[in-house]
Amino acid sequence: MGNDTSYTDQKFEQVGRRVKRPDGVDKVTGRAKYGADAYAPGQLVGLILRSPHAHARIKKIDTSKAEKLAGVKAVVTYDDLPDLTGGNRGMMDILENCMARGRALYDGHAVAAVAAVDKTIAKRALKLIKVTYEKLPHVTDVDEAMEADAPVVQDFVFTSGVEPKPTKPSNVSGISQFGHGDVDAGFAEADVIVEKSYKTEQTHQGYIEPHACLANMSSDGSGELWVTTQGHFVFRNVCSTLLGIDIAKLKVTASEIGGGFGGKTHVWMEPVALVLSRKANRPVKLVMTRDEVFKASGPTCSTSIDVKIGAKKDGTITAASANLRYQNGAFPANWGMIGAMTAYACYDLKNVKTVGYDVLVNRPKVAAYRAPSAPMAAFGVESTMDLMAGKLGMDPVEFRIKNAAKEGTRASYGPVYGPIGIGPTLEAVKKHPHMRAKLKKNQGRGMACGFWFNFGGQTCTDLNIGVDGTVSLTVGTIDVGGSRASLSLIAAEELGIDYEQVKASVADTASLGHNDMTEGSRGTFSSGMATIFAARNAVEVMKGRAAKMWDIPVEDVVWENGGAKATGKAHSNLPPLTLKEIAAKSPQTGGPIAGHNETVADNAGVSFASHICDVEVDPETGSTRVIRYTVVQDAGKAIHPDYVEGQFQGGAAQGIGWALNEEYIYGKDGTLQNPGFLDYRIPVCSDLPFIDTEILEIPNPNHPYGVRGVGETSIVPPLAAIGNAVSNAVGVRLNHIPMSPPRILKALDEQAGG
Amino acid sequence: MRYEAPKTTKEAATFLKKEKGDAFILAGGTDLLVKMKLGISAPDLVVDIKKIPAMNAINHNASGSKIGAAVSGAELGEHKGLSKSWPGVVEATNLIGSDQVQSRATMVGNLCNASPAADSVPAMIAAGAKAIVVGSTKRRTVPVEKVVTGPGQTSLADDEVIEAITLPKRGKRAGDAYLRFIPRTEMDIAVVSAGVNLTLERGVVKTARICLGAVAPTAILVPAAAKAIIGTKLDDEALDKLAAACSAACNPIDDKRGTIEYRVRVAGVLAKRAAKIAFQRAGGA
Amino acid sequence: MSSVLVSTTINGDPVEFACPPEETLLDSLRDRVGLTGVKEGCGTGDCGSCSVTLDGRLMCSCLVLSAEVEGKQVGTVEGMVQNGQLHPLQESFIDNAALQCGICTPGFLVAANALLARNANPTETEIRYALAGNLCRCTGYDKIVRAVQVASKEMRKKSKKTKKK
Amino acid sequence: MKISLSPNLQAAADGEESISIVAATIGELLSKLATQYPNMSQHLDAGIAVAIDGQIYRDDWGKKIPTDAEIYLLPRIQGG
Repeated sequence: MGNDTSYTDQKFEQVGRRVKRPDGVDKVTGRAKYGADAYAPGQLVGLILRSPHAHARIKKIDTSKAEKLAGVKAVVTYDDLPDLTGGNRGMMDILENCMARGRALYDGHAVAAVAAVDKTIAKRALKLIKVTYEKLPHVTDVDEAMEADAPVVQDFVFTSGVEPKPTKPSNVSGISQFGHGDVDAGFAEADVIVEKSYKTEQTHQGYIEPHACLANMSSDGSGELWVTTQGHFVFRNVCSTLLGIDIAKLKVTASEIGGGFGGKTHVWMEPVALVLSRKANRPVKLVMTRDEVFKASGPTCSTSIDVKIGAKKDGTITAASANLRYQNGAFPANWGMIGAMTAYACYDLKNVKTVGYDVLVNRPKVAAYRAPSAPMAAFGVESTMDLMAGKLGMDPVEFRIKNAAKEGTRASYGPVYGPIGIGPTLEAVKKHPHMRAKLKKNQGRGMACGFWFNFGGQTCTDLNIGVDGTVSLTVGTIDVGGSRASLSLIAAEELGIDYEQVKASVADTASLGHNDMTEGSRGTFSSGMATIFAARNAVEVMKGRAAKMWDIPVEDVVWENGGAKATGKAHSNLPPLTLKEIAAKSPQTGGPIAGHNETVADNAGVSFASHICDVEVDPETGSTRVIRYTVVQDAGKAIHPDYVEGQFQGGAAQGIGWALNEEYIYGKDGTLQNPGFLDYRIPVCSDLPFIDTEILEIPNPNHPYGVRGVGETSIVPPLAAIGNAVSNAVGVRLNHIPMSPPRILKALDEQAGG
Repeated sequence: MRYEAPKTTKEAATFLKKEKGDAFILAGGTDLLVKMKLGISAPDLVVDIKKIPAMNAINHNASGSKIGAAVSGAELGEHKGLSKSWPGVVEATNLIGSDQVQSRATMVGNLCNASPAADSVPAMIAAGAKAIVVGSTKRRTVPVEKVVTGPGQTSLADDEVIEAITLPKRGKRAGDAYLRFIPRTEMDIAVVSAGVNLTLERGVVKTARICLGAVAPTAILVPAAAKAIIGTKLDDEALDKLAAACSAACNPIDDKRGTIEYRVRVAGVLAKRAAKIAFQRAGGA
Repeated sequence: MSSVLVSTTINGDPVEFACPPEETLLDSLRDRVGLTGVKEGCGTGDCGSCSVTLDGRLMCSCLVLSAEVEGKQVGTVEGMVQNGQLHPLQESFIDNAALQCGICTPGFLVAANALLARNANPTETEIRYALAGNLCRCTGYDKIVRAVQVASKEMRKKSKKTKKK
Repeated sequence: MKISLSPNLQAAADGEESISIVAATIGELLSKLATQYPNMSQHLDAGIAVAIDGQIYRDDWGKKIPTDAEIYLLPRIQGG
């Protein structure tokens, strides 16, 4: 520690270049190895048997026939996953989600698993496992789950955050309140009050690569795990805890990751693969099918939200409140709390109050999905903001500018903001030519804002300089969207060498200290910070080596333009030593040259975006097409602009899918009706226009280069931006996401009829 | 499971007849392999018909057209003569799935999968297409609307295979069209669809066949809708009547793809739009 | 269970393997032939990650039985590199940042290559519809479409040059 | 120094909107919080983030707290 993370304005040589990514060739040739691309000698095929019921007591699991089938090497149930959590309920939830313990809590909940010599035998073995279920009442809707007579999903859950402490278990696991001021007084002061309720359906991250791993436990208690993950160190720690393995004895290697978006921050079946391998004493490959991914990994919440905003005639918001009910699946979590924190983060409010309700239902355990919880809250708030602007007769952008948060504003979630980008993104929207483009019949334009916290976290980075002067940069954060390129640019910048001389790679858990997940938009932010300090560390070493080579005091050496320079008149005859020259002599001057840094890279710098969207609605079918889209977002500093734009575009596309077509559809029996890409409709190439981007750079004061996380915020505004555009196109305000054609047509009919 | 790839249709029918377990015909496989993957089907025998010459041919001449059961959507779309005579049928078939699926999917496979939402079927029925059915002992010709009896059900006997689809002779003042509604622009199953085929005489609709998809257990012909436009120049009044007749004929379900209300309403909208296209293609003003 | 023996040509090379009759080409390519550039995203023909060409036609290898490819020509992403040179589409995908996680990239390349083989100068709309069978969740398709546009231009330039020679 | 609490933490501090703790670092602050307000333990287990002049720190006991800084405690959150 002790590294100065303060922002300093500087000219960049490498940072900001649109260089080729180091993993590019591997990925365009099919050589890159993802989760399912590893093979081990003697490997078995693992398969998981899953509950067909939304909620059921498991009375009996008879595995005897499956065990007897030739070619079957292991069959496991929860008996093989004893509780080693020591009373840690959060860990127990993870374990129970990996394998049901007496009760199946959702359609797709794992109840048993097999490992066999091939797929055909493994499939046959699954069919031979006989599970006796007793069906229990279920609930999948968030509002229904809160009703007094709703089936109780988990009997150990008592509502927290209420006084007096409840005596009966409830599906509401927590109630969290945020805000400041006096909203009642604020509403009393208002000239206009707008209130509206909203619903959003459950969506999935929809990464194209299913969960996959290759587990290899040895009889000596050590093991290896190859896995697609957003955080292999965290996976190692979780699996070690759940299975009683020493952390040092479980080596986890992260494969290339085929998309995560938060969904690969949790273990879902990796502990099961390890247990199968331990029992079979052979390597086991476990790969989810697509329907397993939908049913048994972690989608995001469905929600039900009430929003109330009051304003003066001049457009000043006097009070704002929201009740946000978030469904977390079958295990407690605090996604509703986060929704309550983010809801009004864009605005400077005197009186604000939000209450988040976290609710259990018989659906899969919810995981993070890109700026988790924020898009739904923003849908409610930003839709209501447009309604209010309409009532006040104000331009929606001007209305937002008038109320936008700025440096010194107390955020609705508590602290006071430093320099932030909401105002500048709104000003950029106002100036953008998109706002003045002509619209045709049945077309409409909408805009909306979004916020996300961004995180840092534990990070550890190594930088080794080879005798030829090239640099291997070893990081522990998973590269989801091109961070190896960005981090190489940063190392090159610090060392004063060309990007091409740096090669970044992701280390396994045995080769580097702990790194937190790549989540919260932290990959480039935090590993970037550690890379800067590791490089500066290496520079100090090289200055020492140069001093030795010159035989002068190290105090007389400075680092400039990728090399050491001797300062002072006494040394004016010494020509500078390049990094390459110093590296070449390293065996004689003290051995290998390395830089190292470990840090908790907190302070990732909050991020804001404003989006503009044009849609065309077919009033006879309710079909909506996005015809133009613009993202304006603050990146702090764009290290590799291509991949910053890529994050903006990808988030917007996911938001567009969420807004229009994506949803988990549950039947009356509580089973998922659409666990596949055919009926879970993510946007296809022909659904979208080019997505224009404008990168703003308002430096994060707590990063040497001013970097803010950029990965998540772009998914926050689209839901409301599209809702506002639809409203402006055909005059109906949709309060239920997705705005699918039947919902839009129904709204149009109701408008015509009433 | 066994895999067989016979060289004649008769041979294929004989394989089917002899099989005691579950036997399936494999043409493009775009439905069968999905069902196998999802565990809905576990065939004991799969009979690949793509090695049968008669199944791979397209014959198109003045007396009519014949399209082999193994002809893929892509091959159909590349046939200029067919695309000119029956643009509605060809477009409907070409709407099934992606380019990847088009390389494999066939009209007959689409028909025999017996989904109420099959894209090519309403267009074929509107066109008056017939299926040439070959059994282990006899051949017969059946109107396409008689093939599917319900979701996943056909009138074919266990040993029968459809060898080809025939389309009637095409006159000059004739046009067909097919439209479907899907939430995305591609890759979806029809929520509701309409096929229209009509002929004109002196600018007036002389004959018409209108068929709807995804609004009943099978694709349905709607004679009342045809009646609404026969004898008209497809004026707004006729179109409104057509739409009303179509909506009235619907007997849909609520499911993950759409609501009853929605399907009933949009069936009329699509039929209207398809009729306008068919009318224009027939040379109507 | 009796296996079928399949003799086929993959990326120009003769290949023989035995597999169960119900095995898909996708599984055989990955697990028996070692061509793991062919990815399984869904196994039901909805995502295009397993795209290959069969006798020049684009298809999803998850929807083809291995038994069907007897005597045919299979093309995968691994066959796009010719004489150690990246295909212009591969170059363009790297240059234009058309990939993030990269799992869908092999499928997109094979599909885009099939498109450009039959339409050397596609419009944006043609590109978008031709690639509609390939899902990407990272990019919003923006940079993918642009990369195909750039590659198509490059390839037309090259073919003009070779024609002039 | 004044430590402001997010509303959901206030119950554990007898309903107070802010409390007074003198601490030079985040580590000292959290440990004093645990001793002075035993009800905070559930929140500390779930994770508490400390905002110093608007900058949010999740894990950093060594972080120095300037005496004139605005300190705000809020729940720790996850990203995607």
